[in-house]
Amino acid sequence: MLGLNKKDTSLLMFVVALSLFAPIILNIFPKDSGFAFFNGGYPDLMQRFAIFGIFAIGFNILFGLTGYLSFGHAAFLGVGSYAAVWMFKLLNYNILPALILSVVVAGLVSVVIGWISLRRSGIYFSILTLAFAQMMYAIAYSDLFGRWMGITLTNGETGLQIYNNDPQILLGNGPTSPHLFGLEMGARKVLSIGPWEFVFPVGYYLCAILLILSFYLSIRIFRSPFGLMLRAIKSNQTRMSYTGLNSKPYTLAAFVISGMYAGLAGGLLAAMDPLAGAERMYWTESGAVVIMTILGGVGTLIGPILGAGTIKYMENIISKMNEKLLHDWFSFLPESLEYAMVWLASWFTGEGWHMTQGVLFMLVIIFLPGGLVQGGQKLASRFRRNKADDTATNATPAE
Amino acid sequence: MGILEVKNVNKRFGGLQALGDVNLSVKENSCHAIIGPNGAGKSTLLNCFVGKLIPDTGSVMFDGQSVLGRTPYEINQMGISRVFQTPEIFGDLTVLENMLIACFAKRDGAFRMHAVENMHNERDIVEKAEHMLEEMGMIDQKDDHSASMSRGNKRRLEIAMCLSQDPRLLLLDEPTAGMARADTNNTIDLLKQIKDERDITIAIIEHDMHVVFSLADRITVLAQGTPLVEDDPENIKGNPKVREAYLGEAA
Amino acid sequence: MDVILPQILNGLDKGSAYALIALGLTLIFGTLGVVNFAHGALFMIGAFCSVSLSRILNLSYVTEDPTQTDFLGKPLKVETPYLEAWFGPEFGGALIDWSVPLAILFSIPIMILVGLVMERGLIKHFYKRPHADQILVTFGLAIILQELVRGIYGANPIQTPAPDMFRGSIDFGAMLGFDPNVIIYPYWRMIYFFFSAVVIGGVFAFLQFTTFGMVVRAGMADRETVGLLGINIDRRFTIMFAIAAVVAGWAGVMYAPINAPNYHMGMDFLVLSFVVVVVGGMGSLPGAVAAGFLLGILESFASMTAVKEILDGIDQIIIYLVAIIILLTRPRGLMGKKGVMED
Amino acid sequence: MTKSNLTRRGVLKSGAVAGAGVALPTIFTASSAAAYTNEPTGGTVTLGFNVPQTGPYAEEGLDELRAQELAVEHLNGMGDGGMMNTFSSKALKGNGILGKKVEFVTGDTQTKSDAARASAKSMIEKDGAIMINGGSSSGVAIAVQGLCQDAGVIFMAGLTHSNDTTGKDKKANGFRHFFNGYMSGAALAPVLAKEYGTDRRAYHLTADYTWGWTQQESVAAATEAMGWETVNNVLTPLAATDFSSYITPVLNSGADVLVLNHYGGNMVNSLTNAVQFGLRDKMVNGKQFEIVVPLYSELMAEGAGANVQGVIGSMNWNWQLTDEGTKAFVKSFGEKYGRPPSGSAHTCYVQTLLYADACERAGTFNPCGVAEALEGFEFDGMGNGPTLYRADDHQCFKDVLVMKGKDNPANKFDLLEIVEVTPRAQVEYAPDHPMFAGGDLGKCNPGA
Repeated sequence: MLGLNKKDTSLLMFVVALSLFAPIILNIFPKDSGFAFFNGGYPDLMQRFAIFGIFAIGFNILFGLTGYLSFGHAAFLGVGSYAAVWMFKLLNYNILPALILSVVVAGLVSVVIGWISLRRSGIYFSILTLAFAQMMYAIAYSDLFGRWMGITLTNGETGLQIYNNDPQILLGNGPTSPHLFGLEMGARKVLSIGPWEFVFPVGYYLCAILLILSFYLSIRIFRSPFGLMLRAIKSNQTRMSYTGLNSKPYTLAAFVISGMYAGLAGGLLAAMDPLAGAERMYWTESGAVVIMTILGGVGTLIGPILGAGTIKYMENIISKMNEKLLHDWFSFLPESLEYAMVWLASWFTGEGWHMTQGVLFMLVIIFLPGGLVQGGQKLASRFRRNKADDTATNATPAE
Repeated sequence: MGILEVKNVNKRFGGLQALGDVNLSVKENSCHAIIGPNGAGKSTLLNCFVGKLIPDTGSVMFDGQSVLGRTPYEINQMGISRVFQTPEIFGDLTVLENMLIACFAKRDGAFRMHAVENMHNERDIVEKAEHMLEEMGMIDQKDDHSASMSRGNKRRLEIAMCLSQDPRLLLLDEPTAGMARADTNNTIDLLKQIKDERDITIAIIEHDMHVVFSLADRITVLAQGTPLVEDDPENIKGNPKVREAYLGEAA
Repeated sequence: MDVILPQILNGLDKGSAYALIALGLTLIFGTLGVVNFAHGALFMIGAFCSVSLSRILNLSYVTEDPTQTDFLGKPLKVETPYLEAWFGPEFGGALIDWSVPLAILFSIPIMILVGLVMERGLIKHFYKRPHADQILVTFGLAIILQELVRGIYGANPIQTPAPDMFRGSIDFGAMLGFDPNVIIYPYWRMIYFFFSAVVIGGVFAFLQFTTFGMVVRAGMADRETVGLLGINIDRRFTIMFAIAAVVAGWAGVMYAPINAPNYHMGMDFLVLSFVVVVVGGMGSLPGAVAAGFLLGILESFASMTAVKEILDGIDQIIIYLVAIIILLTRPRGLMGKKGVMED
Repeated sequence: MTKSNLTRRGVLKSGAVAGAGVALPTIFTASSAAAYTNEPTGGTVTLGFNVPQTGPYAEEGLDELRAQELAVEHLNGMGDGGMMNTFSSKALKGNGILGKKVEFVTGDTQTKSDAARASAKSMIEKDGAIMINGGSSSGVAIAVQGLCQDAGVIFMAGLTHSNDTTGKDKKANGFRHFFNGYMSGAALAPVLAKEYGTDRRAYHLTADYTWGWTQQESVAAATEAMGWETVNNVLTPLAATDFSSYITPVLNSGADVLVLNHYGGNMVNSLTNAVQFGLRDKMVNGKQFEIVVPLYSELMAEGAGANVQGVIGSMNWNWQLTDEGTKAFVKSFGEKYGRPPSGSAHTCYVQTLLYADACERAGTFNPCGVAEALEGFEFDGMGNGPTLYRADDHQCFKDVLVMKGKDNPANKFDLLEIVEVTPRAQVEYAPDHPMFAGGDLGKCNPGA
């Protein structure tokens, strides 16, 4: 179907189902139950899942296929956000021109950075991309370009936002928050079934549709002759050039495609929340997408989505566990034990969520070099073996 | 006029004269071997043919066009394919995928943005690749991980990739180096078969005299970066200068 | 001259911190082939060795002073360090005052232990893994170490002053015939510079003139061959890792009085030190040191008003700009070896 | 934005339906009776405390969190009531807000606008928070304030000192109790003139982001009005950790005062470096060289340690004040946590009480009602003397403290002393003052 083989089609269908039913899956715990805390089905987080999923999918096209490790991809995300917010400021809140411009601008910037950085390979390439991104971060954070030109371009650390006195030449009587031809991103439907409550936000579904499209496009790229060439670059560049192939434009194309994915993600961030801040371009954010990709499973199709979801869930849910909550949870224990447990747990929750993150990175990398996807495959194969002992199952290559 | 014409090539590395006044002509549809002791400059010379090195002086013409200053992929697109001493294949990919890449490179040139095209629509390419694998007797292994094959099979795959591009000149850099005897003989048979069945020019650098004399129509002996003699295999065998410079040493 | 000279001093000083960290990073990379993102954390642990020792020496018993009250109106609790009680205020106080220099010794066993545990327990298993995996696992470790320090010491910076006699500054300008106050430089920063020069020299001498160093250098060049010679290169590399950890730790110990240590200082230095290593050239020890000083001095120059007038904000981007230019003009940095980390 | 809220009866009923296995699961509700975002329907009301728990301002965030928890305790009638007893408005009864028990959720801003907005959003969207309070930097405050405006909840800013928060970037749903750069300048200038004379040459080092710029502008203007000359203003990167190269040219420039427009880690390091270079021991132009840190906080002073000795700066509030409100707050905070509260803790505590009080007086949680109750509200007993929440820009006007680093601190909480309490009249300014121009409060947004 859709030019995909059976396995890929079912993978795509899985992602489609996951995206469409995320509001239900993520709010699986009844609203008033003790586990409701673990629900992630609120608009902002779901949108972030989808947006960072797109970001990571794009990054994986570069890193997973060609093996070129860019340490500055957040720059394209930031550039995309700035472009989108500028469209809001100049035209109106319609997200379509904003998204188009963010993809285009991110694409152009990635052509320049890619063209220069790809003159080097290995860690030299990584550091070049890092240097470019850090430079762009500094420039955005203090609005250096704006200062050189005597205008406000990024609005410094406050972040670029929309003011009532912005031109917005097409605004008219249109909505005053981001919308797609009148369909406001902030709108949502709420479904209550018994003790459950599910929120279906418009903004999320827009992100989800784009995530599905991005995912579909990435499958097509993975399976295309072009994708094969990219994998060839990762495998053996010498053979590549002696087979008559010029690896440079292939890598550059991959770099630009992944830059455009990042631009789309950045534009979506701004479309969901019309503000663009320089922190989006900081090196830790570039590192985060590397981590998402590796955590999920580098070079696999679905890994980046899983990785992005895991990281964003931890960042948004675990960081909200405060000591009061922990005391509530452990209140069934005798007091001394309760305090001991709370003390122990507080290292990993609330302000200690970074610790949990660090531990997770280490565990996954040490025990599951193929990322969460490999973990899933291991589980699945064990399950299958248990089911039918006589059929020996080979470990499927990570895909 | 040969298909590959090397004229007055000199190359120095610092104080070392790696190549001195090399003149060489490889005739079309022949198998030309370049032999010589270690350090004679064989690999340096080969690297000058494929764009990896640029000689200090002299010219290297392929089919009337200079190859100097061109990149390896441009030279490959001109019709020169190279087989390496240690097989260079795409180890992360399957055997079939290795072949597909070579076939695409032949058809689409050095770069083509076929990013969303479907492999299913590339029936011709796949058939061509599979056909070549069949010819090489590797069709059963087409879905194998190429890095996990034996050295002989890796060599076979590498040659298959080169042949699938229908090169006019095939450069072989010690194709049997480091191989077991059986693998060596298989490779010789394979090369013989290729030579007999195809309109192809082969230039081979080799250490192993058994291989050289099984294949070559013409032999150039390099010593200290300079051609000592160029002649037919029978005459080379009997040439005392060669014996002194090379064979005697090897014996 | 009176404008340039102080900035050269500043640059040397900044450069010595960069160089020390980059030196350790390169040692680990060059010997073990491991990209260690936890190296900044080693620097941070070193700085907290200073903090810890000063805390240990300051361990106090509490007495209540009824004549004074605290902020709640209760009798003020007065803390007297045990050291002052045992050895008298003078000697005890001096010991406390000298806690940073003493921490150089204190940090050796700690850093060696940390280094050994890290190498044997974790890094050893990552020699053959892709660099991206090494980066991620050591980054995870760095986060854990950093969070542990935050849990113990809090997020606020902790002042760890140098001994009394090294506080204050020297008036270089007056010595060189300039007007007074034109070129002043703090004692401790000069000590830091000389300290790092000695450490760097020591590491080079060690690698150059000892058998151990020769084996390690040979191992850096060609690990397999040295292994074939029947030399247990792994054990030597473990020791090398511990040495690199001590070098990073010392950089941190001595840095504590310059800027109050905080738990994220390792991350602050991490990216910069990687840029330094790469600009110097992967695997090249002299390159790392040279790049450290070069970038330190350039950074100082860029922060001069005269330079900032030419391009506003140049001091924020200079390091990265220079890194890009160097990497584009010299493919493997200043002194990098061919083929190292290029794929 | 719409959101349905089911009555308990409705929940039970549909639960019963689902339990009975009758296939009628879809109850889509496009809009509901809710008049505003997160209207509390049960017996509780949820406040969102959004503070930096990780990153450079983590300690400050944790102190804010302590104060916020304390405020919730007092609102719910537990503890000794703290400032509720001294507060001039007596609307709060200690029975929660409008009879509803106060609950709270927390989030980590990481001192990043993005993360702060994400955690604020999760509190609003997931936990039903009706008000967001806290924060430790202006960039974050402005970002979250904008978000609260769009979402239709009240934002009670924590520590934010940039003029822009209630100037260029003011919002109808946002309220700032903390003072700002202009007020710092206005309060400091007379004291500086008195202590150091009117014939001084100042060299500014300024953190290169909006807060730094506005504070530098304010302080330079105020000191210049006193007769000082501004020799130079050098912008320093936020990421800078070592300020030596910015400090070396200072002595050579003919300046005799160094003004450090830095905050947090930047301030700790720049002050430490300045003292290291012996600036304060020097005589320039025949005068003792001095350092000024316009914005002080206790935690920064603790970080800078002995380096703050003799350095003048300003604060919003300090625990050493002797009014009844301060004493009550310090007592209940000190007894619970064993340390005196910081200035940012005070602001967060007061903001929480002010919000609760405004709800009580308005008789509703509707942001528009609450905003109306806060606008033009005059109160006392919260530690800053008689205070006005100005309607024009939602900025509090109150006395400002000028502080100085103590020479012989008795303990680590006792690093600063109060030099002067600058009366409110002296730090007031017109709403259209050029440093605050360009903003538009807009209309209050109740969401829904």
